[in-house]
Amino acid sequence: MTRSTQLSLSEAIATHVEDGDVVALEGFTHLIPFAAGHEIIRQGRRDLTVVRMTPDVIYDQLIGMGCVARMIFSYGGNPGVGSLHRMRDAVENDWPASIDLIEHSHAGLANAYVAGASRLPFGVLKGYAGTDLEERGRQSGAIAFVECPFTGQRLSAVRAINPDVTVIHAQQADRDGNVMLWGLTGVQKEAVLAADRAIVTVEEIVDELAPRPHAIVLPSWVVTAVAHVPNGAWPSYAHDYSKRDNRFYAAWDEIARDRERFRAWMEEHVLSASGDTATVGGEP
Amino acid sequence: MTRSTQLSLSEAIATHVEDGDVVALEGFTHLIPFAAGHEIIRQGRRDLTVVRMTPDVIYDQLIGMGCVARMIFSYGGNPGVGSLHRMRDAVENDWPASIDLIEHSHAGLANAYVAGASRLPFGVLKGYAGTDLEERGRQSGAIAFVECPFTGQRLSAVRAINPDVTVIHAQQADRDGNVMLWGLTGVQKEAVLAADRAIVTVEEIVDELAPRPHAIVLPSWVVTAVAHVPNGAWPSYAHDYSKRDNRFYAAWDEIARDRERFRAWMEEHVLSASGDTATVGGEP
Amino acid sequence: MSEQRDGAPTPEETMTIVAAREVRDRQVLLVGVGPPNAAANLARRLHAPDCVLVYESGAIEAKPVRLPLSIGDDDLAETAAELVSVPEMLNYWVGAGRIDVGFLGAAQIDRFCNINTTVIGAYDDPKVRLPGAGGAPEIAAASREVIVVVRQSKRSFVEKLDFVTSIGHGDGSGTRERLNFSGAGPTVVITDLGVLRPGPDGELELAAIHPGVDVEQVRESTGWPLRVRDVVEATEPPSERELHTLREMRAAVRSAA
Amino acid sequence: MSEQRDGAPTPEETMTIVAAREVRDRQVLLVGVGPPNAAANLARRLHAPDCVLVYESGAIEAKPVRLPLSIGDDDLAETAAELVSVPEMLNYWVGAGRIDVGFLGAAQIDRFCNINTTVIGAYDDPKVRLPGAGGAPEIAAASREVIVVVRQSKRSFVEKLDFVTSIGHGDGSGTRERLNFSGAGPTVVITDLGVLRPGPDGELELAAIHPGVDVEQVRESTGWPLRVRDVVEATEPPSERELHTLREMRAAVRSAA
Repeated sequence: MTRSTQLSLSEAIATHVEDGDVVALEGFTHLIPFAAGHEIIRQGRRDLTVVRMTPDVIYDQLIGMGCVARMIFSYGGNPGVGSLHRMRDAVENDWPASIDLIEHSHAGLANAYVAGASRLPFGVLKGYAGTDLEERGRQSGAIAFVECPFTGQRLSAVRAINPDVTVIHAQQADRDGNVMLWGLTGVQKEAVLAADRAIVTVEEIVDELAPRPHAIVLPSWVVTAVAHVPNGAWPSYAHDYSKRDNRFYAAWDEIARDRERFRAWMEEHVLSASGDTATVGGEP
Repeated sequence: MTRSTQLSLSEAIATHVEDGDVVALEGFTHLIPFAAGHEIIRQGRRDLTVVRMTPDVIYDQLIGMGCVARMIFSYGGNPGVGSLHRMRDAVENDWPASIDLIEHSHAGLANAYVAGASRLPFGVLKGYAGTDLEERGRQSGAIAFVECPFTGQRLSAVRAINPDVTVIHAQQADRDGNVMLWGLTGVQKEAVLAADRAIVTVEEIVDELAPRPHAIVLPSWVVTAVAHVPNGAWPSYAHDYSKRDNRFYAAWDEIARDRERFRAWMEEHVLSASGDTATVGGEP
Repeated sequence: MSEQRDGAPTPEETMTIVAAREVRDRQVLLVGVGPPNAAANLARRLHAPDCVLVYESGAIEAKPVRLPLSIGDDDLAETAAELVSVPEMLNYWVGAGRIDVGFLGAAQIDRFCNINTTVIGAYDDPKVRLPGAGGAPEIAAASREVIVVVRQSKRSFVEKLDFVTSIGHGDGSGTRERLNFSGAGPTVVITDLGVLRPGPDGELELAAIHPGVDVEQVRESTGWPLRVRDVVEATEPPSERELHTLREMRAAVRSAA
Repeated sequence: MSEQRDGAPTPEETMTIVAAREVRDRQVLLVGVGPPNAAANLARRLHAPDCVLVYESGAIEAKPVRLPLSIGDDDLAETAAELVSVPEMLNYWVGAGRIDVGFLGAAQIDRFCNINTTVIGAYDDPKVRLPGAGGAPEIAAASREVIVVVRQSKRSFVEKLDFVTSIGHGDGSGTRERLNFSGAGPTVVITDLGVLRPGPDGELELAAIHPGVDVEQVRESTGWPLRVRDVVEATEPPSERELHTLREMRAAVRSAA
């Protein structure tokens, strides 16, 4: 086993995220790795296949900045607000470029990660039957039928997802590179274990990870790189470290509606920022 | 939803375990529900299909007392000691009666519970290929082949297990019947969620379940009955409440080797005991 | 979200309050964002104090003090009886059929309660790209009942969906049974105009109209020839208590945000 | 378990110590009960302080102070970096191939390292009913390497297994590749007589003999015509330190039990 290395965020992205990679930035409504996404944008990665259950504002930004060739997802909205306008502009008007979509339900994508983490080629679920998602998924090769060998029941299979690199944000790492996250931990364990490489940004480096309720620990030897990025989830949040910036999520609706305003915001707050700290409080 | 009812152990078994039921008493190397097993023996249940990853001494006792018609399992040894002599006597010599065996690997049985908890008809895994377990499982209808619809890879499928009743032992329940267990939590969540009914014996009834590390909570509405049985896991243990009685596990080897000695032990320590408290410290 | 602080209920407020009334105490509710979230939390503050709120983010028996703005609010994590991973939530809880009532919204709905939340227009060249499925297909398939909350218009109540994201009652010929769905499917559709319920074949029938709405208006807001029950009930107007509680709940969110 | 407190090593002690020597530092070990447990914990106390112990019961990076008597000891739970459920352990950790070295025992082993832990005799009318598979089939399939620890005799080293519980190298014709197994399979078999390693086709070859054992004795304890390497090494005798550490470890368990 090889333990993870502590790197700066810019080094971690430069070393472990390449053009054309399948990249999952996970965090379900909590601990979304925004700072790492911004560094991917700053380093100008292209032709990425990005995977996320809820693309959220972070993938709206990656898409609008032209990093994305294809997106695998299950819910592409601005939670509690409405549309992701940059995603819509790419899909509806090919701006700044067209993107391919492979879409799942939450259960479909979660089980694709579970299969990936188990190193199985597919996962099984009951959903999809009768929907156009199933039809589309069959065309894209993401969804298929499978028959229960015991009951003959027809179920849905989803192709496993094994990202080249998964990026997550966590509350803590210790000096050996073990990682702990807590609160709503979403699908992060599966996304990390399904990937070839895993980058974790953390709020804090601590001497010891004290066991606590509702926490998961990812041992150092399933993590590739740890980067210390306080507030690296903004405008999402890190339970016990920060609050979700609901105002920014609402404000993003206006920023992202307009191509020029979007570009200007990204220029000011992301492109001209340092590569190793989080963008925080960038509301205009 | 219906919340669980607090019953005495004897009421819980009398009400919810019937002759001929598929019964899972789970607890992987920890929190094994011995007291509940003893009450099933005292109440003279017959023709049970018993399910457990590690039958352990508790199923050795159920088998030796003639409660069992069939056993679904993955490892039938006395952990750290050797054989389960009552299980061997039943299989090798049909004493006190013959039992059918359906056997899995740990991964096979765990995934059969996972499928059961998900209400899917089967689970998928990579193991079994090439073994005689696969061949036996195909004959008994527990194991089958399934082909990955994406890669064509041949995998193993296991038939879901949905017990009529699952019985577990936990550290705490609150007055609403919510249950908390911690430490090594094994496959108990899956076994409870796969079952039609769930009985939980607990060390303690508390006013409030305080969140703690490595704990799982089973909400009252997935539990049927809670019975307060301190030490209900003896000679297994309940983390933070008791220690595993390693001496008894070693002593069991001698007790169970001999039919008469086994009967005498059961008579003295189980059959003649009260139905509502645990058998503890019954080493001869 | 309504900005009304006092005065008569807005159509959106009536819709939310009528949806809340459909919740019975001690039910297990799967709650998303938007009107369903408001309806479930309103019911919990009114007649269903012991209903159990489950959020797809992994919070089981959350007891949020404030109306959550997203399903990932830290308030949900802090007040939940248990937190589970997202795969566990979707497999062991939602998919396994442990939800009594799932709430769904819709961009388009058809007469058999099938739902589109994916695209308006052609999939490959959409007029409007919508967020997509989320948890809706499994909620629709596996929850014991589904309550749909959607504003009614010819644009949303359509003859034919542009995309079938989630199955309600299929084509009305026993689709759910054929597909092995364990839940009953949509049992009620609540709009800003009235209440529709599926008939024996699963086709929606107008069952009640809200105060100030007439049947003709509902017909005109429906993209197919609407079935109307012989007796159409009049929705009980929102009470002072219902309206006050809803507005207080929302005001608390706005002041905190 | 040996009751020896001082004096020369027993064959069982030599077997355990030689097994411990196969462990390299920083490897991830899946540990069961019996000799593998002793070997892994011995290696950790000697030359592999940073090896990672994983137990099927769900303990990851356990650092037991005492030699565990069962894989469910509370000491494992209390010292582990993480505890996971049994299904997660088997699917995400063992099945996914995250184990560097799996240790297996055997009631019967054949020349291609296939293993029987299920029955002696006919399955339906067995002479001896053994415990069964446990985690062995997946450990054998998915671990990067497998170390088999087993006492050698004609009863255990057999021409043909009574039951194939776990696959080693199949029939020696590329079975593992055909079955899509991700791990290399058994790379060494350590007995109380010597060390056997598979040749290029997977058939076991005698590679080393322990002190006081000769090649003929090993042949006579093998139920098939044993391949013997041109150069058979002599096992380095257990050192004072190895023997002392093993005995101390076991004495601590006995006094605590």
